Amino acid sequence: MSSPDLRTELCGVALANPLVNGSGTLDALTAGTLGLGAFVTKTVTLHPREGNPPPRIAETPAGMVNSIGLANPGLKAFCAEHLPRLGELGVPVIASVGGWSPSEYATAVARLGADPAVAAIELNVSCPNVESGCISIGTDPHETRALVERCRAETDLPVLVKLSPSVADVAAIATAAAEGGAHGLVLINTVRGIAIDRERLRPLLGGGGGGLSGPAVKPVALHAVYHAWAATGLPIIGMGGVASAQDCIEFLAAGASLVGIGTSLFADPHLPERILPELGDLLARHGARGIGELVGVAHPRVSSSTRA
Amino acid sequence: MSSPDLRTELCGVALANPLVNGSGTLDALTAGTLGLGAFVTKTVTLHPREGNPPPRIAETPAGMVNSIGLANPGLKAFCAEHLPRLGELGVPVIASVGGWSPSEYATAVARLGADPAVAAIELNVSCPNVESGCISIGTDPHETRALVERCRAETDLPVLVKLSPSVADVAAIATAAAEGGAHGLVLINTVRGIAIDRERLRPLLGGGGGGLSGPAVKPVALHAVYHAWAATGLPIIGMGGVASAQDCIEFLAAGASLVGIGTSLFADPHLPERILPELGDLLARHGARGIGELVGVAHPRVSSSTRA
Amino acid sequence: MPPPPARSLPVAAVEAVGAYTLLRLRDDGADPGVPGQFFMLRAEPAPAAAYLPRAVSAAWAGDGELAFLLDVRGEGTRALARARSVAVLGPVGHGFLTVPGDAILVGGGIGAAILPWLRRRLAPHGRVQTVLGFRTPAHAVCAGLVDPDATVAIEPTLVTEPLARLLPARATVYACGPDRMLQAVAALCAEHDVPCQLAMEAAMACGFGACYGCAVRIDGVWKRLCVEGPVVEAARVLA
Amino acid sequence: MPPPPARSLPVAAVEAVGAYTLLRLRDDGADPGVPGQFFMLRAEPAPAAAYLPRAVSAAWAGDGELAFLLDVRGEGTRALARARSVAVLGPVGHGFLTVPGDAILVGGGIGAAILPWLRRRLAPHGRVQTVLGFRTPAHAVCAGLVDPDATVAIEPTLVTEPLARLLPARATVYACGPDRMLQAVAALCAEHDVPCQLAMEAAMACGFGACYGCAVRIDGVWKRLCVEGPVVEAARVLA
Ligand SMILES: Cc1cc2nc3c(=O)[nH]c(=O)nc-3n(C[C@H](O)[C@H](O)[C@H](O)COP(=O)(O)OP(=O)(O)OC[C@H]3O[C@@H](n4cnc5c(N)ncnc54)[C@H](O)[C@@H]3O)c2cc1C
Ligand SMILES: Cc1cc2nc3c(=O)[nH]c(=O)nc-3n(C[C@H](O)[C@H](O)[C@H](O)COP(=O)(O)OP(=O)(O)OC[C@H]3O[C@@H](n4cnc5c(N)ncnc54)[C@H](O)[C@@H]3O)c2cc1C
Ligand SMILES: Cc1cc2nc3c(=O)[nH]c(=O)nc-3n(C[C@H](O)[C@H](O)[C@H](O)COP(=O)(O)O)c2cc1C
Ligand SMILES: Cc1cc2nc3c(=O)[nH]c(=O)nc-3n(C[C@H](O)[C@H](O)[C@H](O)COP(=O)(O)O)c2cc1C
Ligand code: FES
Ligand code: FES
Repeated sequence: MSSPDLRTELCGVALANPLVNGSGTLDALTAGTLGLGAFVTKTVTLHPREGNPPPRIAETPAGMVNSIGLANPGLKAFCAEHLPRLGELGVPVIASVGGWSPSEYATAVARLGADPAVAAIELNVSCPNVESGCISIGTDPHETRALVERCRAETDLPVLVKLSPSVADVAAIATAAAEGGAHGLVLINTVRGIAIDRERLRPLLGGGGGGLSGPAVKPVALHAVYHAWAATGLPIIGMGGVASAQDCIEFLAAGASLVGIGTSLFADPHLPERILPELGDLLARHGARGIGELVGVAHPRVSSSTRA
Repeated sequence: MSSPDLRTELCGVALANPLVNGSGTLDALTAGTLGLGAFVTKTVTLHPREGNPPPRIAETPAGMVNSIGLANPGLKAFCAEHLPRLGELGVPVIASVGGWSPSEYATAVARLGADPAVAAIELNVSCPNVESGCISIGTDPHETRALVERCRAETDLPVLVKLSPSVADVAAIATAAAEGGAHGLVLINTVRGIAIDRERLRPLLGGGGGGLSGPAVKPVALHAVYHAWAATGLPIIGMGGVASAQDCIEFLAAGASLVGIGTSLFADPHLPERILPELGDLLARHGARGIGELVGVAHPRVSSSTRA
Repeated sequence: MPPPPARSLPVAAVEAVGAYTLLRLRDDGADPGVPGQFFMLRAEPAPAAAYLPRAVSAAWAGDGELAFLLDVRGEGTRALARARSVAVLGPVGHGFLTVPGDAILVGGGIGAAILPWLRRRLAPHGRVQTVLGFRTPAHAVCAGLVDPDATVAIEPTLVTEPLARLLPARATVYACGPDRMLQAVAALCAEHDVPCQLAMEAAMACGFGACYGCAVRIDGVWKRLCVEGPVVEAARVLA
Repeated sequence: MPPPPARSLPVAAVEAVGAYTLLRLRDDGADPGVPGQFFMLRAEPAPAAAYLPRAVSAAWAGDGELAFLLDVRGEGTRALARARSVAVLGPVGHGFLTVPGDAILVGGGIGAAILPWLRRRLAPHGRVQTVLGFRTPAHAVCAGLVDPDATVAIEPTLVTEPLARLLPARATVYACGPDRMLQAVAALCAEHDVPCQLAMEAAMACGFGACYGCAVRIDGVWKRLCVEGPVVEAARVLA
């Protein structure tokens, strides 16, 4: 059998391979695209944000908690200074959007959706590091549905919705996003968590609370992807603790079409280069000729040559 | 300064030290009480349960997912065969109760609450490994409040409520439990998660889904304890990833009065013996003469000598 | 009922035995228990991917050494094969009941790891014959550790073939290996009314009855293998 | 703009230098960058408690060796001090701008780690004076690695005392140490109009601009220290 083909697509956007970065975990203008199939921007908000005071990160067992606070230059500067150069990266650019009201989201989606450098929109309704705003929307099915409908109306590009695992029923939120017209889902954002300062015995991070990421959250992410896919069947960018080709296979099986890497890029920016060849080998071992053949095979109703 | 006193109490129950096991993570009749200040039983249900088919556990980065399925002999056999021997352990026994309906809980609480071997009741409304029943109750404030009210009426013993972190707003559930008359809270139960079988690419565990525990979940547990305590001020047994004396201090600071250990007992049943002396040293280093002085110090409104 | 004893033992040597790995710990002379019991081993420090210990039965114990034959396949065994010291909990569980008289040892794959020590214990009390099955000749190399005169079957030949030739016999069968093999061995022994003890496997988190993870069908219900076994009379598990 | 180069280097030696630890890696001859740049180091395999790499500046590089002076205080540095091989990412960030002419090196605590290599680079271009401050004599032992003629202040005496005696001077000040010390040094230099470069610290997850974790107040706003620094002109950070 010829070695498997890693090329794939998401909502009509063609990718050379199924790996992407997690939003906010790579600055492609500083470090390049690391061999990823697409680049996801850090979440952009209508107005510039300085972000939270330090410390912004704390290490935890097999992971970290962060409270960056959506530091970003704001829509205007982002479009003027960053987008043009991102357009020259040579990989599709997915623009992540955050906000404090549906109209803030809508404004950003309209502007970014009209920019030739952008291939798809990711609505971040799940950032745990900002008191109100996006995070609260992503925990309420009605608000989520309404926001997605509103944003869909602002652009012809595929609209993906990034969800939080810190809810009682992620399938319900995923379903609401689907009803709102989402073309795809992105799971998971960080899991709500905090770190305590060893010395002062106070919350360590400048932002107070934070979000947990890294290998520690992998089982939580697989659970969210599995149930969101079962509930909606929408294409999913699955992420949360991915650190190996084996992890990628598990996310595909759970229902992901693309796989995102965040925290593990911090530990090793060359990880994607190492994962890609291994991923080809694993696909072959499971008798798959392409990525698509493994998507969702962990689910009862999907039958596949890879089933034991 | 004389070395700190590890003796403490919870809802009027005196303990030699603030460490307990997590329910379902120690069989004291097989391995003893490991030097813990109290013993928490595995969750008992009205009817016997065989538990889920294997595999029931899978290892994950810095943790594990389990799907034991509340295997237990049922109320009758538990009271007849286990309780009398548990009564001779020499430490207070906290009986964990689960069920599929308020009346199942109530029956078990009435029986266990009347047994001289039991010092307190723990209502498990957060077990992620059983399709319906307890877990669903613990995600709904109204059901939680009603269940606690009902069980309070069945016994004079302190009633603790064990909550799941897999909800959008743990403070709301904690508040509902407090309104229902809970004397204390226990957080966290396992975080919802799954493991995928590397070979067959299907859910690995016999029970399908599972619960994540171990050091991986520590930041999630600290977050839940911090917010549950801020919302209710109730005494809390804090657990989730505890593996060191330093971890214990962090849980106390977040608002826990006692600290539970589960998964890390599997890795080392002698851990409590090693933690206790270190805990005394750490208390002293933070200028505390007893456990109580550190409870909740991470919160703004609490002032304490240990604040930097 | 105190918890099982724990200690940290330095690694004296790590040697390849064909496809398997022999982990030799410098022993501190504590009671090693009996063949068939097992230990929970944890590399120090434990890597993130193997926070929990691994259940491993001693290949032999004595002369200041505690030795384990490992099938290094995942993170835990890999970490053990690289460790400078190992946290050892145990011995735990119920080992083999050494019945006076002749014996037949049956091993499948890494199941052979448990037999060298058992054979030393049985040899004085009667004739001991050994049949072993392996996936490849590289895996079969360890047969020499168990019994220089062992009969070795390499797949596609199954260990039950040479075993069948030895039955019926007035002997006790002691078997360790993959589940399907144990079921076949148990069936053969039942057929010929030969007493048979099986050393079984299950995913274990604790090894001392705390996690209820090691459920195995025993006497028709799910029981904790680390408490009831890992050595169980064949009759109790025959499907 | 490719990502920083990565390699795995074997540990040649680990030596105690008073209260600190010298980690000597066998170098593969790749470009070590310039003094003040840093590397992200990760023990192989990385323990659960230190999944992320640690930012560490080279004490010196060359002659087939890449050396780091470590203040072993937490899990990451502890794992590095025990490792057999280390994953090395870098060099990353902006190092010191070596200005021709006289120089004054100021180090506080483990901040001294960065100075030996810098001193070797500066020595040919002018007179180099060194003032170092430490918590205890045991920490001061490493002064010898930096400059045998260094002036050493032990707490309660602060390094700014001997520094003040050297100012004003027609020299460039290069400083590394805890934040409070750097602020004091910057203030002194500003007072005397002496150009001053500070090597700063922040909690870092990535070291190459990806995580936005290393925020430091530069030019009055939060900037990524791993991108703007870690060496920054004093004027840009003066509070
Ligand atoms: C540019 C640069 C150069 C450096 N050069 C050197 C050098 O040459 N030598 C050297 O020894 N060090 C150096 N450091 C510092 C080094 O990176 C830190 O010492 C290291 O991160 C500490 O790691 P550790 O494993 O010892 O401690 P750890 O405490 O295990 O690691 C620090 C981590 O712990 C967490 N943490 C920190 N403080 C607390 C707290 N109070 N409560 C809870 N969690 C906390 C943070 O998440 C942080 O990432 C440098 C740092 C930078 C930025
Ligand atoms: C009583 C007893 C005695 C034993 N004696 C020996 C011995 O002498 N020598 C020996 O080599 N082994 C022995 N074993 C087996 C040994 O415990 C296992 O080989 C070991 O657990 C495998 O660990 P690992 O780190 O190599 O593999 P890993 O795969 O890292 O560890 C196994 C863990 O991975 C998970 N896992 C397993 N299968 C899958 C899957 N398909 N998908 C996803 N996750 C999975 C499970 O959580 C399991 O805990 C014994 C086991 C028992 C119960
Ligand atoms: C430092 C940091 C910053 C992040 N910033 C964003 C962000 O701006 N927008 C967003 O949607 N997700 C953000 N995330 C979440 C990641 O994109 C990803 O969903 C999460 O970290 C889980 O993946 P991982 O475990 O591989 O890191 C951030 C994560 C980290 C660790
Ligand atoms: C194998 C296993 C079985 C458990 N069984 C129960 C149970 O029966 N009832 C319950 O309330 N919690 C149960 N728990 C949850 C633990 O009591 C504890 O809340 C959780 O594991 C977090 O603590 P840890 O990270 O220290 O393990 C179980 C956990 C594990 C790992
Ligand atoms: S391995 Fe934990 S109960 Fe048997
Ligand atoms: S350390 Fe990650 S951006 Fe600076």
